[in-house]
Amino acid sequence: MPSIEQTFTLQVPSSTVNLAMIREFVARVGGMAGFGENDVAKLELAVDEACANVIEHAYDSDTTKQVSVRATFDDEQIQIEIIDRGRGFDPSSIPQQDLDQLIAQRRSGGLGLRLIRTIMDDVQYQIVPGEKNELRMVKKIRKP
Amino acid sequence: MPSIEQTFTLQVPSSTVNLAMIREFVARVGGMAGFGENDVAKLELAVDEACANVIEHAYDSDTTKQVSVRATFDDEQIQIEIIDRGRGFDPSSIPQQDLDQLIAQRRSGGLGLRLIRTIMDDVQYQIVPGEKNELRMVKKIRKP
Amino acid sequence: MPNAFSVNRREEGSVVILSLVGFLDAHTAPLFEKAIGDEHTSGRNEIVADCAGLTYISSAGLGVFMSFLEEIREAGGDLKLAAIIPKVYQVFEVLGFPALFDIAPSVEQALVNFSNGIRGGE
Amino acid sequence: MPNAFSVNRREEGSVVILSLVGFLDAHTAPLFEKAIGDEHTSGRNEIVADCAGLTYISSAGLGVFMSFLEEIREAGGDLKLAAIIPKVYQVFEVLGFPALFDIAPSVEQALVNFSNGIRGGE
Ligand SMILES: Nc1ncnc2c1ncn2[C@@H]1O[C@H](COP(=O)(O)OP(=O)(O)O)[C@@H](O)[C@H]1O
Ligand SMILES: Nc1ncnc2c1ncn2[C@@H]1O[C@H](COP(=O)(O)OP(=O)(O)O)[C@@H](O)[C@H]1O
Repeated sequence: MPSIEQTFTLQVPSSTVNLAMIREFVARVGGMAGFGENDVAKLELAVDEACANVIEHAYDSDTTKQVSVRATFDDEQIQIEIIDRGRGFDPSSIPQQDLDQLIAQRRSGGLGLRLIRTIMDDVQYQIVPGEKNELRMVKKIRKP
Repeated sequence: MPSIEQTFTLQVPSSTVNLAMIREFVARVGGMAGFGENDVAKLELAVDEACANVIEHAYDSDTTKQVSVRATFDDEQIQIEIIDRGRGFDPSSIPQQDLDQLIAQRRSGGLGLRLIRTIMDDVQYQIVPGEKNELRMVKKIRKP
Repeated sequence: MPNAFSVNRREEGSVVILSLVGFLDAHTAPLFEKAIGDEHTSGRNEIVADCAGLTYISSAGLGVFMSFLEEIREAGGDLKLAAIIPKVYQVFEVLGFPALFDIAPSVEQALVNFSNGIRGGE
Repeated sequence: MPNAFSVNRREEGSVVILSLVGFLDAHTAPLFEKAIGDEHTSGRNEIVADCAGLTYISSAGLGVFMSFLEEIREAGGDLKLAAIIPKVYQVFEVLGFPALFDIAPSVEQALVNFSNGIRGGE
């Protein structure tokens, strides 16, 4: 049987209240793609982190803006793209700090990108500030 | 407080298996818009009917095609657009048959458009066959 | 999963009770169509659709009821509905089903109606 | 609703137990931040986060634990976690929380650890 590709897209206003809806969307698509319960939970988390970053950093919590989540899967992998038209950033400029350093600095953030990179098998940013910023993440489907 | 408009979009492959996901989406957005439980159930039904028509009639169950559902609401109403690029049709040419006639003819269909028109306050088709067919439906939010 | 649907079958004397559970939409209607079709084909025409577990119905599900009613009645039987929850009942109601179908508040009542020869829409 | 979240508070001797229920994400984290902040401000620095009802956590929720740990320990107290369900625990684990926080299997054990002066990451 040839592997048929399926694409699902969700676009919502840039507000953290919509993260729950984004997670539900990812859970449903991840389940259809064939991921088990634990991997679905991880996918939800990675997409939540990426969208929370867009909402808070790319759009500075401007709820008139839109966040897009596009998920495409076949038999082998799921690719999830998070698209915004906000400020953008240089991912290579973000230092990866250890947890004990963050705690010593009383930081409440700085773990999102690490979670995304830990969960997903491939993570790529394509940033064109103010025009179109795209985070493309891939996770392979491990058959039981 | 000025009424802020919010837009949510879901796009899925044209397959009846995705109707459940479309209903979940509508339920969530309808709830955010302020509809009560019964009206949310009606919204789910109207959108399900419209999307089932697109899947079965506009696209002849070709699952490589996409169905879009776009919901915009403010304090007063929700507008839901169902968009396809399939065959299209002339809504005015569809006779409204009564239930007893349909039963006498052993028909299993013919109730969808009636349900949509009964549930929604305004229903408009803009059909450009093969290019872009749009069903725009509006339901007013009745405050308790 | 809000697209889960199943039909469970049991008999009560000459009557077949089909219990519908879950979401009856364009995706799941063929399952219900087959279940009713199988009864009709095998000559069982006294059928109660127990809707207590039916949480959603769209016109594709309503269509199954519509398309079999005449044949089943012509064969001397009836297709009765029972125990529909209010949220689902409002859909039947909007389309005028109560005038044409025998809709009973419980499966027990539907069985009583069968023994009394009661039909809907008469 | 998968964005519902609440914090329930109770005391056990000198220890405050905050029970987290629901989804702790970037939307709901400020609620939890306020709950812990209120304890710290009022001088209550022996805190157990009872996570038995916590069904989801993202880095925004983890950040609340991170940002208060030092201050609470400097004030002579501790912020302990208890009864984390496996699905949520895997997130704490991936980020190395078990090396730095005292994570107990139950609230009772966290209370015992408080009376024995046990901290995490030592
Ligand atoms: N989509 C984005 N747009 C703009 N800046 C971002 C984006 N994602 C991450 N960043 C930047 O990278 C930093 C680290 O992100 P992250 O690891 O998720 O931690 P946090 O969001 O908690 O600060 C952010 O503080 C922000 O400066
Ligand atoms: N989106 C659509 N694209 C093409 N044809 C449609 C569409 N919607 C409805 N139709 C036509 O209108 C008819 C009536 O639709 P409806 O009342 O929903 O009943 P049913 O779909 O059960 O036949 C359909 O049989 C079909 O021919």
